[in-house]
Amino acid sequence: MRYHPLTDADRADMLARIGVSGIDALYADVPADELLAGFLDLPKGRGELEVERVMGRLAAKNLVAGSVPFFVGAGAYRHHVPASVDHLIQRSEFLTSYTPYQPEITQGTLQVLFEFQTQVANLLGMEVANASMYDGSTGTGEAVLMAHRLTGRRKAVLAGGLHPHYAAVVRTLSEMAGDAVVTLPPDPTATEDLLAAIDAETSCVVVQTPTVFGHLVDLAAIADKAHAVGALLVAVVTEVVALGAIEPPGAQGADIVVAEGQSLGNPLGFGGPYVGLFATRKKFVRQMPGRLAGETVDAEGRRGFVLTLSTREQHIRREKATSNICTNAGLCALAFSIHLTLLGEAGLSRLATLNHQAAVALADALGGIAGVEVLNDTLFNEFTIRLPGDAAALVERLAAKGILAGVPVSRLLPGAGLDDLLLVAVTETVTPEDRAALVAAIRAAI
Amino acid sequence: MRYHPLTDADRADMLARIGVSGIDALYADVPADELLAGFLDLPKGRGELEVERVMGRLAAKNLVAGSVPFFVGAGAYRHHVPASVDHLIQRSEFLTSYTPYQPEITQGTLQVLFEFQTQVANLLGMEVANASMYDGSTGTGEAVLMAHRLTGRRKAVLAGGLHPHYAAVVRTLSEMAGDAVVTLPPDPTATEDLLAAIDAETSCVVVQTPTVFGHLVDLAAIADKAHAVGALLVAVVTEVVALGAIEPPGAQGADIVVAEGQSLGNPLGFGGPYVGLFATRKKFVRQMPGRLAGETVDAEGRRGFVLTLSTREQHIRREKATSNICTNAGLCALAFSIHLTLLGEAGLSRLATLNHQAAVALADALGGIAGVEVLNDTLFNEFTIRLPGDAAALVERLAAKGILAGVPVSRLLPGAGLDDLLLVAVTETVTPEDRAALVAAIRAAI
Amino acid sequence: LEEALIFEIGRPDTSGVDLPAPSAAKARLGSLARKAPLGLPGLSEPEAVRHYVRLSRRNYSIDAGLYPLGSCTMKHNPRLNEKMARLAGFSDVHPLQPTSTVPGALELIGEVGRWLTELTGMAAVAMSPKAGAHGELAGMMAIKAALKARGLDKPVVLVPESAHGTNPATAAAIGFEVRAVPARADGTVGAADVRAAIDERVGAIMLTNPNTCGIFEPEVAEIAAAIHEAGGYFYCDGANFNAIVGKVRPGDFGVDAMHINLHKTFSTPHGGGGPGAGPVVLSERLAAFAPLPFVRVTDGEAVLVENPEDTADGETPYGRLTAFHGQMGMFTRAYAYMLSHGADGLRQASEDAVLSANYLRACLSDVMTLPFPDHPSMHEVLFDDRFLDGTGVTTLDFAKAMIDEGYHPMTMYFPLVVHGAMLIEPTESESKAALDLFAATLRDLVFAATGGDSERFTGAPRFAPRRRLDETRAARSPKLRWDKPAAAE
Amino acid sequence: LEEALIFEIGRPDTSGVDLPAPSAAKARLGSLARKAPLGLPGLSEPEAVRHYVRLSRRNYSIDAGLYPLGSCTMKHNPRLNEKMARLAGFSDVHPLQPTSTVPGALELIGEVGRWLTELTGMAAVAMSPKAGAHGELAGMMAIKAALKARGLDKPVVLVPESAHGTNPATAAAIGFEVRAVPARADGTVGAADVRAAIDERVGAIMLTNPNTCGIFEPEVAEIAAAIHEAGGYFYCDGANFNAIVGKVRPGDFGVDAMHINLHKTFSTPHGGGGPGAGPVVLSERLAAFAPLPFVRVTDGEAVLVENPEDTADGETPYGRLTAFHGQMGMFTRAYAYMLSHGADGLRQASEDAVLSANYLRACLSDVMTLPFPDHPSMHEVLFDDRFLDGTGVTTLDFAKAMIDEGYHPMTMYFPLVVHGAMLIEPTESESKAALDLFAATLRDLVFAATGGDSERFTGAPRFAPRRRLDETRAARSPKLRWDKPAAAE
Repeated sequence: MRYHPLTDADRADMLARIGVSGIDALYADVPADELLAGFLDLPKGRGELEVERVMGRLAAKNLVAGSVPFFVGAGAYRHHVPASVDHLIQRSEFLTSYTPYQPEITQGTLQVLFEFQTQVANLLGMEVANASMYDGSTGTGEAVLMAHRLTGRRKAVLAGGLHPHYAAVVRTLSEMAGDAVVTLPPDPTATEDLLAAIDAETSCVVVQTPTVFGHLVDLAAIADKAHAVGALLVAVVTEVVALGAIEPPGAQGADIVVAEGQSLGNPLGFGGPYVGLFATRKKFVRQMPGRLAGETVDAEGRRGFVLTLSTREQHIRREKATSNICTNAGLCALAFSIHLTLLGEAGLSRLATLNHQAAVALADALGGIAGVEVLNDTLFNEFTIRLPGDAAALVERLAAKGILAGVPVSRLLPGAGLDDLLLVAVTETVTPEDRAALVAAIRAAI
Repeated sequence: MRYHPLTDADRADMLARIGVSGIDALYADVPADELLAGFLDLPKGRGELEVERVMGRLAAKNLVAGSVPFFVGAGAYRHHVPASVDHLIQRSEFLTSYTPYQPEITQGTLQVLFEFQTQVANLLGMEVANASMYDGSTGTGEAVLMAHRLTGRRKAVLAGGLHPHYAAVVRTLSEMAGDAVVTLPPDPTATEDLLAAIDAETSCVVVQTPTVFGHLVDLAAIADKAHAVGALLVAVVTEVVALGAIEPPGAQGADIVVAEGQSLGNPLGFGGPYVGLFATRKKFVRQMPGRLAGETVDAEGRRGFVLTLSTREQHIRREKATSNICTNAGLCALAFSIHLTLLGEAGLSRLATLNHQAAVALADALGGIAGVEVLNDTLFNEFTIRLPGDAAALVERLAAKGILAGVPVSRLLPGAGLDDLLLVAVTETVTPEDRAALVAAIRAAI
Repeated sequence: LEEALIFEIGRPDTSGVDLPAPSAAKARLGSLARKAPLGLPGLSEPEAVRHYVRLSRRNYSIDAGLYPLGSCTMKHNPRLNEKMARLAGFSDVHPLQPTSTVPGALELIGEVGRWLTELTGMAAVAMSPKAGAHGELAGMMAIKAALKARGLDKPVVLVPESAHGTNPATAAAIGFEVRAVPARADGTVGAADVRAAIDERVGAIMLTNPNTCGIFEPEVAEIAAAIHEAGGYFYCDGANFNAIVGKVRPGDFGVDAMHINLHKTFSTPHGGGGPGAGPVVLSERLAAFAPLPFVRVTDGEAVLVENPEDTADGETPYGRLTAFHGQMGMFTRAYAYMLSHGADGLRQASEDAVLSANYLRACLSDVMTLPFPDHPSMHEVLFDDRFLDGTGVTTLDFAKAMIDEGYHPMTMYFPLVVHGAMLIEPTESESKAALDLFAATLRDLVFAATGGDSERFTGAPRFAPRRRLDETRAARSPKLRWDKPAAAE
Repeated sequence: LEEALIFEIGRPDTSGVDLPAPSAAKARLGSLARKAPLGLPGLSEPEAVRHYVRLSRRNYSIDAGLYPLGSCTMKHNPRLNEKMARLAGFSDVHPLQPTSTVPGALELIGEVGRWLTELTGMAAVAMSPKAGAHGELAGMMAIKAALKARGLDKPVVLVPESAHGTNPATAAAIGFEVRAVPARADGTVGAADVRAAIDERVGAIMLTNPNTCGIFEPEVAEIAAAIHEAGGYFYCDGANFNAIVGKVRPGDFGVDAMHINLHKTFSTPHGGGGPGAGPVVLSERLAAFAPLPFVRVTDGEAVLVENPEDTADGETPYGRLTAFHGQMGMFTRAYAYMLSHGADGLRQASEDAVLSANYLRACLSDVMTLPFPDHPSMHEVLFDDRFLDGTGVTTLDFAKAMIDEGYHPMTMYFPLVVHGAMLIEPTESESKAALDLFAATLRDLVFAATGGDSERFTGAPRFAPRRRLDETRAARSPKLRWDKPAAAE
């Protein structure tokens, strides 16, 4: 087997050195009747060529986003990633290194994490960030738990614009832990009265901006109300490219900001792996979950980096840890950081503007179709339209014609009576021809 | 521009430091009327996304070998290359390093070349090999020149089984240098009397095995005749995988062996870059063209490698150099060497056997079609068939149906009266289904 | 050579990405258009490539050397897997595309699940957990949901002292009380001790098997029986599954839930700390409680079940763990690994891992001290620091001295049940020559330590990008981000 | 750490490639089936990956640092180009597929050719040469063919003393006689000297412009006129074309043939010594003689001309240079580079390269010695070793000391017309900060040398994978391959 360096002769020598007659002697603690006699009912090993054939056939069954006009978003966005990003993250020294427990020989990973933390904090407008979470949704769950710890309260309020999957993740975790969650109804028109839902038992209010329906949210008033009653504002961003164009949540009073970082550096990948961004105020840092890289010096006084504040973590505090999370999304965080370094402030701003202008142009064009209503006054690169019929059915029809038109709200909120709503996302990878194709197809289909 | 680190502010500072008012002051030696005023009639720069679109469209116009039943060979072969090969050759330290002029900081490249030289020598059955040539065809040209230098004669004899392109390359070089070349007629049936063409004026006889028509050649008798008259035998191999199954030319008396190394580690790539292998006897090494890595020691006595015997080369000997070649095919040689290291002797033998058996099976099947004649008694993974009509036309018809059936001999030898001959190659990447498809298609088409 | 931070070399107006100029179209950002700069430096592409290449060269990696981190399983990461993960049909599909456009992706998830359940002898699998600890959470949630569905108030979870810290942290995170089970002198957990700890309030036990001392728990079947008899569930931490794949099935020794670290057992890259993937396999007793979303395969057709509305009879998912369907990019890598190995290769991998660990044990046990000599090791061998007694050399010093010999140290100070633990896991990816050289190097170090050359250890590392780093200082006055230095006027 | 040779660690029966077992079918190899083992070692994949990763870490590279090798043009290699070259539509097509199945590939070759002729102001291009020296050969062959076609017996080629060694080697290889033209004291070639060297036997001149001293030949147009008046041709070595792209066109100063090193000017990777690509552009006077194969573009359609039978009126190719159509993989990379830069970016690249070289010159000329101070430098600046006089430090020592500072040395002892030449080419890929640091480091070294610290130089390098290597020994008793050591009994 190509991955196994030991030869049969090596194996015999090694068994002899150990002083046993066969490999099963080393499995002596396994009850004899449980030791499998033959092979399991699975195929035998295959060469690369055969594996590529099997997997190539599976891959070929899927409709590739880049091969069609593509408007699917709702928490994952198709952006162009520079070729150097994928090249660099495949460097052996990044790809095949472990969590940097031995800082003297993992300064590469540690400096990247330190830079990542600073980039994330600046991007979100916060003071400190951790070295990444699994993704935005689990990060949101962790943010709620952190708010509980900080406030001593156990009731979270989830805005109606929060991604339904994120809300579900928070609810699952909270229900299991016995905490309370108030989930406001879906808010496709951005008209809910969130302030009224915040009371003196509220540990935190969780608000996404842009919302899952694409509306931009002015967080300042929400932060004021939350703070007035001793609660925290948790802001959620699922499309970080928006932060090239809009005020960062930190500047609007958020106490914890969670974001999905996939848009930078990471492919759609059918949902993962992604990278969660997590930032907060400096005074809350010891209640923040996740890994942290910090600056220090070595025995010769040179600057260096280490994992730090690990006393918060499960391998020291066990059942009193801030969370059970053991790893971060190292390689995805690296991809994010490289992409953001390549963009820089000027590039991110321009990228955001291109996204926004393309989305506005498409919203205007779709709004011009008789029977189609655009629900957004404000938007970044995604918006909601009301169709004269079932959105999911339309999406299927267009998919059959080679256009991926967006996410029907019923996919995220079945049974919510929102079956005529469609989320439409537009990034820099969408061409004017793609947009025209969508407009024509919808016009023809309804 | 993303590749240019200098900002306009940097440029202004630098011009000030130099003490000139503008960049064109540095072009003062260019006659003013020749300095271009505006931009040339070419497009402006584009981002990655746009470049990928342009090139993706061009790429999509070509019929990809791996997407169809594929039987094209005649000097370039489609083998499966392990994924680790392409990963490793893209390591920054290999990809973006120069010719190892500073051996202390290029031991990586130098050790690879030393290992490559040994692998090549062993594979070809020779004593020493150089650090690679551009490709097999130019290497053949260099071999003839080397034979001229060694024998003091200037007449090469080219066997009728030599790839017509290789023969053309030798003729071009020889005609320009005023040397003589005798090219025997094409020999699709392996019946020529090569020995008769060798005389006392012959510097070398150039014999390919397997021939371009796929026949294996017993070199021993040719070597004997050549040596008897003071000529050298130059053996040419265009499919090195064959050497996993057949006697190496070195064991049959060849004095110089040239091979195309593309089959290992390198993609078809529409013809290049490939890698030429070049090996000879130790006593001829100072007349061998090309770079050489050699072993030595450093100031502390540790083993190390350097480029050596450079006194043969053009940067020292100028017009008396062994050849004008300045670079080798470094990265392609690296790919070759890694692939061969992964295969090892056992893997190469098995790979050769798989190729051979698949080719034999297809030859038998095609030979079973009424009107089709297989011209080969012996073969490795390629053979020649005679069709009842024009082979090129058949290839076109099958290509339109999504089968790439092989190389019509008329493509290589137009006007030679061999328009009914087709070269068919089979490697391990061809499935039994592919072979069946070809048989059925030819049966249906004739 | 030092490498500055991007904040020290970057410029806000420099970009390594060329984008077309936007038009002057009107924005629809309401009052929320950004007002202030963010403070994000940019680098041109050549600068960025050089920065990250240089940083990478300060990392140790499997590709560059033996990486014997016990319990972390640093085995070879095949490049084929990276290539397969990048096929556009997997990497460039959106989790919310119509499922009719992604049958191959769903089929792959179903296939990986089938391999996992077959290899573990379990009934079902939840694919969406994002890492091992997340899989633990998913499994323990399933147990909690099952207890609730059966109307049982059993809020206590037994956790052996030798458990990985995530076990108690996970149990606590979802409101279980943690009760410790002592370890026995031979490094294993006794069925009698477990029985003694069980009362009516105990709903589950979390056990790692092979355990964190590198031993297959000989009484695991009795322990499973004990917890089952008490109406509870057996959570098995699958971190060390790689020792027994194809040799014994966790389902056969009574496991109800077990997460699988795809990055350990099935070799998806560790990437400097992630991403991982932690599918959790479930027994018949827990299968109904698998969280959303999951892939249901019926008659060869893979269907994605995303919402409670989509469930079939008998499916009672307890909720959703994460936004989408799991770590697809890791599934593709793991599947390539599974197909490449096959049933035969996977068993061989386990056997070679165990063989290599025991070989190192045989090569070293005369000079290093084994806390638990009575059981064979599985895929990792645990030493303690008694052999360093009186040398003035600590486990940490010993580890740092290994760096100077060109090796990544083994796992130190874990598991906690042993003083000065050193846990060595060579994996199946090392040649015998590499193992021999490693053993010889360790022997030399031991002789140096016992021979009085303590300076070689306390001053280590010397031949690394950094000398010993001051971790205390980092924790005492945390500096967690770069700040613009005050202008030096 | 040392890294053994594959022959020392590999085994003939080990393979890192899994292949299905062959059947027992009968072979058709006649009497030629292989009889003896070849002696090829195999490594498993983990061992092979580690071997090559470790070896790579002993290389210097552009990605890791400034690489100021004059005349070699070590500029940034964009990764986009690597990605484009690997598109299956380019990498997985066969050169002998029916041309009807590869229109995109032919179009790309045509497009690269169009850019090259437009940028150089020439009439035609031969794309098939495999590297710069091969392009030289192709160009000089075209000149020889043209002389022959015109019935002229002009067997002499003028080559300046400062030329790269490939120039005389190329001319000699195809039977030309080489006649040297002296260099002037200011580092340039004088039109008067050229006129003086021309007689009726002179058929061509080979000139590098910008020349090997880094100077644009001020009298190049007069030189071209002189050779044209004599009925000869002007071959321009295009090695330094990267200084003038978009600034001036070789066709405008009278060039008849010029090869273009795609790896220098258009940034295809150097790869440790290749592969390169050396298309040669030809003037109207030589266009008819372009070798086979070539791509003819008519009305936007690209046609491959492979054989004399396919030629059109007026096409008189002199033969074939190589088996197939040229270095396609390099064309795709160069085309991605061209499209990315555009006309504006290419000119900027030239200007930045020239600016950076002159900036270094300004930063260093007070402490190092300029042999030719009277002309501005182009993309590279030439120093000589007069500043080391009396220090006991040679140019070679100085170069090796740069290694200890983390830099690849500049080109040394070339061109030969200057004693102890040091030719520095920073390229356009370096930031100002990188140039400043480099200049400061060189200044420090100069002060160390002139300050008497010669040991720092003669003992260098100290901080490299190897100390100074014994090149004399390597050449005197060449060891060019590994041989099995005699058994040590």
